[in-house]
Amino acid sequence: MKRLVLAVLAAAAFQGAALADTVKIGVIGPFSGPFALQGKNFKAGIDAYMAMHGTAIGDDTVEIIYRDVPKADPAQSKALAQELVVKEGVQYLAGFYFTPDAMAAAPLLEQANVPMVIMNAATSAIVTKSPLVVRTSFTIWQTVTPTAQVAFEDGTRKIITVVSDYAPGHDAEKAFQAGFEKAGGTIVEQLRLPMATNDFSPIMQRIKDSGAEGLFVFLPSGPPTLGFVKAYNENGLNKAGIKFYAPGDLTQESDLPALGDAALGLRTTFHYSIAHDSSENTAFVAAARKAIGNPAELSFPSVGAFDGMHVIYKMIEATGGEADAQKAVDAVKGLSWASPRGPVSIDAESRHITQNIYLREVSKAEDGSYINKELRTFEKQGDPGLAAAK
Amino acid sequence: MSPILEARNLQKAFGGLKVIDDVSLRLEPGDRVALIGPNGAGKTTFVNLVTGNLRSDSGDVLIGGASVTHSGPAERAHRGLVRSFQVTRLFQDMTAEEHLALAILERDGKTHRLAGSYRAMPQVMREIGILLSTLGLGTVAHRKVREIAYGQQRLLEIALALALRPKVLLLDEPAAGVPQSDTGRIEAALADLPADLAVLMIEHDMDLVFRFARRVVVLAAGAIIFDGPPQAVTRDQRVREAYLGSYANVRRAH
Amino acid sequence: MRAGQSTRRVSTDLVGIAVILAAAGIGFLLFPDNLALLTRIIALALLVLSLDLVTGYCGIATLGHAALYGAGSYAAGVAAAHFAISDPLLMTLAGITAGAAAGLVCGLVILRATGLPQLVLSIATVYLFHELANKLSSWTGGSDGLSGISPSPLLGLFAFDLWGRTAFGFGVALLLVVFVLLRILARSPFGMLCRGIKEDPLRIRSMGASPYRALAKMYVISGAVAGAGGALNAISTQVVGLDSLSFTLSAEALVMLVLGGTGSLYGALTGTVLFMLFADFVSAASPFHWLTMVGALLVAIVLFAPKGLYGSISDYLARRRGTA
Amino acid sequence: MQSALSVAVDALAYGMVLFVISIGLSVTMGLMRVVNLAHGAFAMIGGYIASYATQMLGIGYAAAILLAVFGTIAIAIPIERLLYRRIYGAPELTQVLMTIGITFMIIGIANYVFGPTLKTIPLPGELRGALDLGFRSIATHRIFAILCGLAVAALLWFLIEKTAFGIKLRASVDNASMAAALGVRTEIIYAASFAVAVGLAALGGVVGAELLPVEPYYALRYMVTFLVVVSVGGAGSIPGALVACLLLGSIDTAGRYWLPEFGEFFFYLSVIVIICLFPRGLLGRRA
Repeated sequence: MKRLVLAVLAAAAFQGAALADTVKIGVIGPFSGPFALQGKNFKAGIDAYMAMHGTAIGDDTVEIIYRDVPKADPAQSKALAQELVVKEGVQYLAGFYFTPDAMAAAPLLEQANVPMVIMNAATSAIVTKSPLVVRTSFTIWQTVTPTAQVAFEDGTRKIITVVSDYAPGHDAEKAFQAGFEKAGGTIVEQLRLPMATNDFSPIMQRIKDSGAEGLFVFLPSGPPTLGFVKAYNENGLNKAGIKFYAPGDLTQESDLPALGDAALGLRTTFHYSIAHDSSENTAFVAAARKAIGNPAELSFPSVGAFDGMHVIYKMIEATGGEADAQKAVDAVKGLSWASPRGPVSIDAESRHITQNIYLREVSKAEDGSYINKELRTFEKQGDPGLAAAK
Repeated sequence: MSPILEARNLQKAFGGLKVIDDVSLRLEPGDRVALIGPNGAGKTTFVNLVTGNLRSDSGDVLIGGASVTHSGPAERAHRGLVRSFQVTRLFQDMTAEEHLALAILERDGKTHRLAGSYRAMPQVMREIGILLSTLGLGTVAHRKVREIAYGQQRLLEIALALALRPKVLLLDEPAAGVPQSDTGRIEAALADLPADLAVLMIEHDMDLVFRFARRVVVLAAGAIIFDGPPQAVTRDQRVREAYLGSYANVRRAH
Repeated sequence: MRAGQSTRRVSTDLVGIAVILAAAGIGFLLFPDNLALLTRIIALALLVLSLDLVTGYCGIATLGHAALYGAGSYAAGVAAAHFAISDPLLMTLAGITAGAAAGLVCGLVILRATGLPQLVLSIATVYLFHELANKLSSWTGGSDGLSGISPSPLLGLFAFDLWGRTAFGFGVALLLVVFVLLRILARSPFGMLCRGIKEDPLRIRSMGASPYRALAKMYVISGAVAGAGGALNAISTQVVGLDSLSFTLSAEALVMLVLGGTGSLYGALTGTVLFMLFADFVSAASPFHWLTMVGALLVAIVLFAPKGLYGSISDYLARRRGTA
Repeated sequence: MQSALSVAVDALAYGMVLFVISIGLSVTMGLMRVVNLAHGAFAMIGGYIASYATQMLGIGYAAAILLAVFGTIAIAIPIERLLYRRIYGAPELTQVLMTIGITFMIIGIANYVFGPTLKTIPLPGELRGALDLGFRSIATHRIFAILCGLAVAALLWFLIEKTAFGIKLRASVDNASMAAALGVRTEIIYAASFAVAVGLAALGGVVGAELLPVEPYYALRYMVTFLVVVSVGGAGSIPGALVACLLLGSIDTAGRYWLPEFGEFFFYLSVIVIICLFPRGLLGRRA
């Protein structure tokens, strides 16, 4: 027993010594379970960044420690965040695919003197939970608001909204409604569907019966997306001219092969398309595809992770590798750079990313693969969600 | 004397098959009745109807003059109708002592207590001690049922029934499957049953029936064909035809 | 003989308390930086103990037990976030009360059937609870989770800090209290009645007892225990998510219980600790194969240690003692 | 009126898809008395095989279905020999654990072999269109699913009620030792009916893939749905399963049409009410 305690103490001491020139970043995400693909994208984005920019910043070496929270599980997320901070001595917490997981870890930050860089979780309010939270992904409000504008400018005046009955769905519903009604359109009906909806035919019937000229939809990616898009085609809604509006979650690149031709022509708004045409993106996609292994699995969380790493690198530079969370966060307020998704910056007040939102259309690339082809750019979009919540 | 248990015109059919056809029976305090009949006569079904383990299609059951036709077995047990089971149905992981404690506590309405132990209740312990020694189970008090001999399990079954302080006791083949060496104990236990208790015993062993019963009821094909003193039963022509004839002949041949 | 037995019982209780304290102490020494994880294990251990009360002691198969845990979690969380009841003891009380109430509701429904339909009823109830929490998002925060829970210092003295020492200490104390109470319950007249019901409900009925009533009561007690675990979860995590009343958590709790062995408090505790350590280890080592490994573990348990690890080992020891 | 009719059509189509997938589970649960939570996993294996066969090997749809059914049986038989055989007659809890364990392993392996993305099974041209019913149109593959369901129900009923195999199966279930004494080789009967159940699962996995797309977590995602169908119908009863599927399909579809927000609520509440009223299922066998 005594020897055991000694061993533990020795290990702790060794860790302390190693801390001097290693900056550890703890990344929490879903690396197993039904959402493992998204976690894989986190890792691909991070690996791509480190492959392109090295692991050394000045004298310091960056080390990533991954922790797995397979599903939204705040208790586990908090436990792991605490372990990362206290035991592993990480200077930065990053990742967070689900909102509740980020919410659970946020109260730790100040006491731990650790900034948090959110690489996905998309509920507006997270950044208000601690002044040490920075987000490099997007919010639902941010990606959805331009959809409303697109719909209105198409000449669509009556819309039915269809969302999954969970917090992001509610956000999407509200954001679209706010934007669309402000433009002068009418929401004729609002449907909230249970998460576990397998058969969308009755919904399609309901949409037809509502007399709407277009539909706005937000669903979690994966099987529901596929079911919805198929039902939309099979029930003749596209033939009936009922227009389809959605944010890009619905046509994320990793789902496109399964959606196949059924998705062709669908227009969505989002902050990132893998087909974005820029030299930064070409380099990023090459590195990220190499990191993820199967190119078909690359999707939007990777770019949130990539830019998250950029922010963290800047923070480390600013603090010289010392643990000073406030200084680190202050250093990236207002930071702007050329991301693979286009020009972006960190809003100094909200600490959320300001970025372009693109209108894209699912099309076939020359090599026969399906892509989100960018049609139109809404420049420098902030997060309207925070203002709406006030 | 008023009957303590009365079954009135009980009927029960499974599918189209009438198993119990208009059976009535009265038991008075102190009765010692044996219910006999060939296999498949409906004896066990009848007992199940009386105890409420089965619901009758028609007819009534009364305990102490009050109808319990629509009550379940638990309610009937609380009113003093207690049975033993044909195939031993004891709790394999409990000790003999725990069995009796459970029965006594349930009888006294104390099984819903969340704390304490029967060991701290002198009244209960004394009663357990008396029951165990009456039935000669003192040596196995702390053994789990799965570890004790079959004959002793049958004795425990009787002790368990007595612990509920029944007014009517239904014994389903109390001596079945018990080795010859242990039947004496069981018979002694039966002989010692409280005098004012009404007992209805289903039994195949006619020696036991003749020694125990003061009245014999014969059930055949779901109906009572004889109800009278034991001495008369072997002489009854219908009984002989239905069942006992062959048995009586075999006995004489020995 | 009798006196000897009761002292032996009390001494096994003391051994149990000592074992829990020792395990907590070792955990504290070995993982001083992982206290949140240890606290989480304790909260889940309470859930698994509570499940053991109905599954192990009463023989009810349920895949919906997280409903009770989640009810406790949300009650404690809502009390703190909406009613400014931030005293951890009062929050725990809220959790226990809500857990017991949820236990009553679930019990009355689940006990209506047996076997497979019972299993399905339990699943349906946990989904209903889940949907309810999702629907009442103005109270529960829906799928974003209920945040804004900040428990005040325990007894006014110990603040809930980053290192999670207070939460851990509180959890250990809670677990000890529950453990002792459950030991008392297990050998109370009521505990004996439930053991009887598990083996032969028909027999119990002919002894005059109503299994339905007794089992419903056990469900309420079980709900109180699960609710205590849920409250601990809310207090230590300070966020309550929908996962706390999910089918998945229910299934995991069942797996933990059977891993350790049903029908014994030690089995429940062993199972929880081993499963969580296994999960922590394997998911850190290779998250990609974690599910396959858990599956293999389950199959191995069924094949080689059908009574669970604790059950099989104590059986083995008892046999050895028997032959020696 | 028209919308009611339309909902009825959707309910029928959805119910029949549920039926095709769940009926195999009803066989294992009702006749073999095994709570087989891995049923969905076998359906998923069928889906994967069909997807691989059509996408990678370029095999036609009909051949892919056959390949899926027999391929899944080939995979399942060793599992039955090694694992399931040990839990026949075991307590439910044991069966639940074993089959959840098997499900987890299959999910993990599927994830490793095929990756986490959705897989599709392209339909042949004949099934791609839609049929005009006058008041609305219905996708041809749904009509195909309905026909499959009816065919499966009829064949299974014939197999169990009218053939020598069915008699032996029912005898083995009612009294295994007696059946064995009469010369029925119960082990083979059990293995054969397990194969039938798994084959049906695979068929359902392929035919239902348009509604329940194939991905590694298929096996867990729909596990509860299948269980609910079987226990509402009454394990082991083919007409029961059919009635349950149509009833639950109607409740689900109607709920989603008129009250989508409370669809899930509605569904599970009805399940609770039905089971409380019929603890053995709508048409369950007497215990």
